[in-house]
Amino acid sequence: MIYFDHAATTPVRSEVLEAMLPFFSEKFGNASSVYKLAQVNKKALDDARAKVATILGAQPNEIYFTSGGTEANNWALKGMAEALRKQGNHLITTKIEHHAVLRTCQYLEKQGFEVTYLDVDENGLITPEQVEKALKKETILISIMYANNEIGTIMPVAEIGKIARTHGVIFHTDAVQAVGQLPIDVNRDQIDLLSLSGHKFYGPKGTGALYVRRGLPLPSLLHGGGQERGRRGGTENVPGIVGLATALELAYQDLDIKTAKIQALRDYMIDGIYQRIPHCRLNGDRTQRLPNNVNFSFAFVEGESLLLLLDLEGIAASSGSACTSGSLDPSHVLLALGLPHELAHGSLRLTLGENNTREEVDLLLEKLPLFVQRMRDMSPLYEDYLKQNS
Amino acid sequence: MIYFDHAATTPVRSEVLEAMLPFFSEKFGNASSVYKLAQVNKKALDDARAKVATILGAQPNEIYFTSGGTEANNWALKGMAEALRKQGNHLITTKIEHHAVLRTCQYLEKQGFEVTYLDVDENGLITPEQVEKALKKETILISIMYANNEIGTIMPVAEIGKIARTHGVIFHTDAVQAVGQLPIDVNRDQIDLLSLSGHKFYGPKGTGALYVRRGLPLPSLLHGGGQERGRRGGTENVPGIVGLATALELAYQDLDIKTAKIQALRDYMIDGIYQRIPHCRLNGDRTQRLPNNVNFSFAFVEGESLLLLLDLEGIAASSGSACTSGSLDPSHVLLALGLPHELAHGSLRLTLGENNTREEVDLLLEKLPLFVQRMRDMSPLYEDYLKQNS
Amino acid sequence: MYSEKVLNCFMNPQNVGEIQDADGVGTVGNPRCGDIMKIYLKIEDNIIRDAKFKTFGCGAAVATSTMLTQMIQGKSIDDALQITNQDVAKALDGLPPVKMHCSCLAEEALKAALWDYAQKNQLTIEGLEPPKSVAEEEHEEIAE
Amino acid sequence: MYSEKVLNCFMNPQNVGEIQDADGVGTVGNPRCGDIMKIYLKIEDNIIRDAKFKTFGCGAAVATSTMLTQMIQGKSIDDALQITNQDVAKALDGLPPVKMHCSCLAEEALKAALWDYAQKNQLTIEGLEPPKSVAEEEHEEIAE
Ligand SMILES: Cc1ncc(COP(=O)(O)O)c(C=O)c1O
Ligand SMILES: Cc1ncc(COP(=O)(O)O)c(C=O)c1O
Repeated sequence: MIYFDHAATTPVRSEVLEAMLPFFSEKFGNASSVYKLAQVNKKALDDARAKVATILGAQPNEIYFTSGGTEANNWALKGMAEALRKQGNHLITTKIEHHAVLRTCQYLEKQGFEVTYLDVDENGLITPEQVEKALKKETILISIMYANNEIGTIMPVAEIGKIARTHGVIFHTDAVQAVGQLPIDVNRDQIDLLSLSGHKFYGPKGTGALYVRRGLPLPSLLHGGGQERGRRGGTENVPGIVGLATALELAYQDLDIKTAKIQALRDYMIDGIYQRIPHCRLNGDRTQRLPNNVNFSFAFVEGESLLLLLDLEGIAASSGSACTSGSLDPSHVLLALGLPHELAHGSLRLTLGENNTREEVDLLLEKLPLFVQRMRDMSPLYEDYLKQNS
Repeated sequence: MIYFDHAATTPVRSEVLEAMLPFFSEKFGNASSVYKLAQVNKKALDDARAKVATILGAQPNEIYFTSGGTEANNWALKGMAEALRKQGNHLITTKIEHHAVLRTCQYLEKQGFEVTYLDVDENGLITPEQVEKALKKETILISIMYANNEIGTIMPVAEIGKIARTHGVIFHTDAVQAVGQLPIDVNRDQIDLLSLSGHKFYGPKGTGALYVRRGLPLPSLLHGGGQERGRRGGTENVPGIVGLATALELAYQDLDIKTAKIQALRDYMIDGIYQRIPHCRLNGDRTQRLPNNVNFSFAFVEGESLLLLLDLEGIAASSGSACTSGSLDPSHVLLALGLPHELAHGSLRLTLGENNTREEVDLLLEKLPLFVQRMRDMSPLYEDYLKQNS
Repeated sequence: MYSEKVLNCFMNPQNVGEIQDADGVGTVGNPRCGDIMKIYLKIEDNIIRDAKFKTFGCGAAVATSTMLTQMIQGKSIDDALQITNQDVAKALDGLPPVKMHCSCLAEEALKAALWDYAQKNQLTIEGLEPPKSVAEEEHEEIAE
Repeated sequence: MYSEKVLNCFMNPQNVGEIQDADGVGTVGNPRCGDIMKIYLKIEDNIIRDAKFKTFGCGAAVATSTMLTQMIQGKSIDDALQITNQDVAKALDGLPPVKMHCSCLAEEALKAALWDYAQKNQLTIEGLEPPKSVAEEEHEEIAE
């Protein structure tokens, strides 16, 4: 099996699983209990929190563990909106956020908030000036993703952070795709809230964290016991949290070397596809791009059919984002780039991981042109195109 | 180590961990992806959902996986309140709910809802009549726990369900402590929403589920991708969900036999404590009680000091509930029983599990009287008592 | 998520192609929904002698196109019109719920092709209504 | 969560008990907060000759009682008054944040006992204020 879908999820690294294992059945105590059994767990939690904080350039007491990126995003947006409602009701985000942000914004609109969804250019980028222009005196929150999950575009986060700080507006970033791949520093980038998700960097599913700058009045999203310093109820998922922190630490070990390798493979793949397949388009900026992301649209061809052909050849990839592949809507991200519907339906996302090899990419480059041609031969759109151009 | 704190959390059963393991690193796909790798995960999810449904007497499409009991409770209460706001703004609950329900109710009060907190009697029970009396035409939701986490009292759920149904009011029950110990049937008991949590029945932490009767208009709490039939965003925690379902199934294997054993041990412990220690009180109803729960107040003695002494002897127990043990407040549950503050502070909860033995209980019965006496000898309250009665 | 039969029909599609002197051609769907199906029919003596298709779409769309064109070969027009989308889906051992619309598309494409045949030959075919939109959408120009 | 020292003072408490003919007795805390501390002092020539305690409370309360009574033995009243709750906590290698109030209780109990001594002997002790409430709360009757 060749796995080119690391943006959807990643396998748990063996060192990570090993770090988690003792906490399932042996050191299983409730981290909030007083007895010794539980102190091991409390310590494991503290260590994990410290590790995550270090990686982000934050303080341990600014890290809150959640059940994933989705909860972190929901919490940041709904929480700040609730807390700052008296100061204003306007939020700024982009058209290409993950659904965990977009649908939360839509929910907030129903609660009386006004949301500006910034347009992106044809490469999936926004400019800091767009953010500045969108600011109003009612603006209470800017939520702009660090890097896009479909097309890999990296947003100008530091500049946005600066604008937000200058205007006294809170800045949240969904860094679910960036964390583990890009060096992050919440102070350098003047980020006030940051979401991350464990399973995107070889950690366990169902784990995540929200960085909350000290002093921010973020109310709870999950009310309950006094866990997470009273801000997030629920018995702590100790094995999961230990796994997340271990995975995060490992992700940033030799990051430069890993990035160089993956990026070279990415560029090899992009060049190879361009050379071998006519009528195609790389989606997302060529350079402001995650090191592991390749996303192409192939004219006249629908994306899922390519996925199926690749799958039958043992190659796992995706079209649009994993969580919407059950739906029939074309990617809102690709539509936001200005792509016509056929192309928005015809995209293929290939996201690389540490263990992918050149041989695997070579196999893809051998098969993909055949598959695209095969689907084109079946396509009434291609037929039309050939007739018009003959 | 003797572990008498199964109400706080339980170790993951070895069969459960075994069932989970393949899904971390090997079958790690995103359950929402289209390729084959992910189909294994989708099937694992479907199987898990079917298992949970069977145990509860529900349909698979009525089960939604969450990150724990806290999320399930928050979702049920906030979701139904939001959905039914136009019909009314009144909720009914009890004074002895878990904080995940109580604090959510307090949050809803701030949002303009009115909440009736029913009193309990000195044994921690409410009567169906109390519920019926509390109903108003604005009542939209009754949320009453199946069994209490501190004192083990089992509420008259079936009767409450009947009243709710008769009056067309939605009925939610926090069954986090009941599931795994008591036979549950959402149809028999006319329950509309039911919360459960994996780590209370030898499943993994950070997993839970909400049963939602078909047709209920429950909006999302976590907005995001289309997971859980569009109602709960977030990449599915496949290993966790598989673990939860496996643990649940195992919990209900030979339940009668296990219950008989644990209950006998519980009664042995209760009788032993009563025989050996004067000035003590069993908290919670003697018969309408979870098979594994023992909760005593010892006059003149503060609870944490007993915990410490037990801990130093290798016996893990709790005082109040685990999640609030970091706080200084006396148990709201014990106060609701009408206990004076000294007794509310002096409680010891011992909750049994499948693997506890009579020898372990014997050791407790040997040590506990000494420890209680030791603390009494140090207590100014005991001094006063002796003086008054000499 | 797909049955073996669907995968099989997708991997080994039958009747792909054009019929140059088709007696009826029907195109349904639009790029917005991600599926376009075009069916060509050769009809003689009220009998469908040949059927071919071109499809832009997902695996289910290709599979239903294959299945439908196979099912109608050699059938009379009246018999072909009896075939419902359910029949096509059933012949494929079922389709995932989100893909059921592909089978509808196939049924509609057939009807559109028969309507085209009827129009060209000024016939009235019992029970056949004009298709809601015969490729009413403009296909946006596709850039490289 | 507790330091070794706290655990040690809890497990091996020193100076537990009453002083029958105490020169000063102070009780602070109340059952609502879960801690009651009672300190007995034997004072001669302005020197604390003996100190004992009874405490209803958590591990930290017992440990701070032990530590405080040890620290003040043999000290002059003035020196004893210099001891702050921070000193007691420090001598225990620290206390968890939620337990810091136990050390305050110890400081207050000492002051209450000294106040009682001053009252009984009609003395004025520099810097000593009347305790906010000497066991002002009624202890509810404890039923079996
Ligand atoms: C009755 C009850 N409800 C809810 C919860 C919360 O469950 P969790 O900690 O899994 O979120 C618990 C346990 O902590 C509980 O005992
Ligand atoms: C950019 C982005 N945000 C949020 C999420 C949601 O994370 P999770 O599925 O862990 O809840 C994802 C991935 O699914 C993502 O790619």
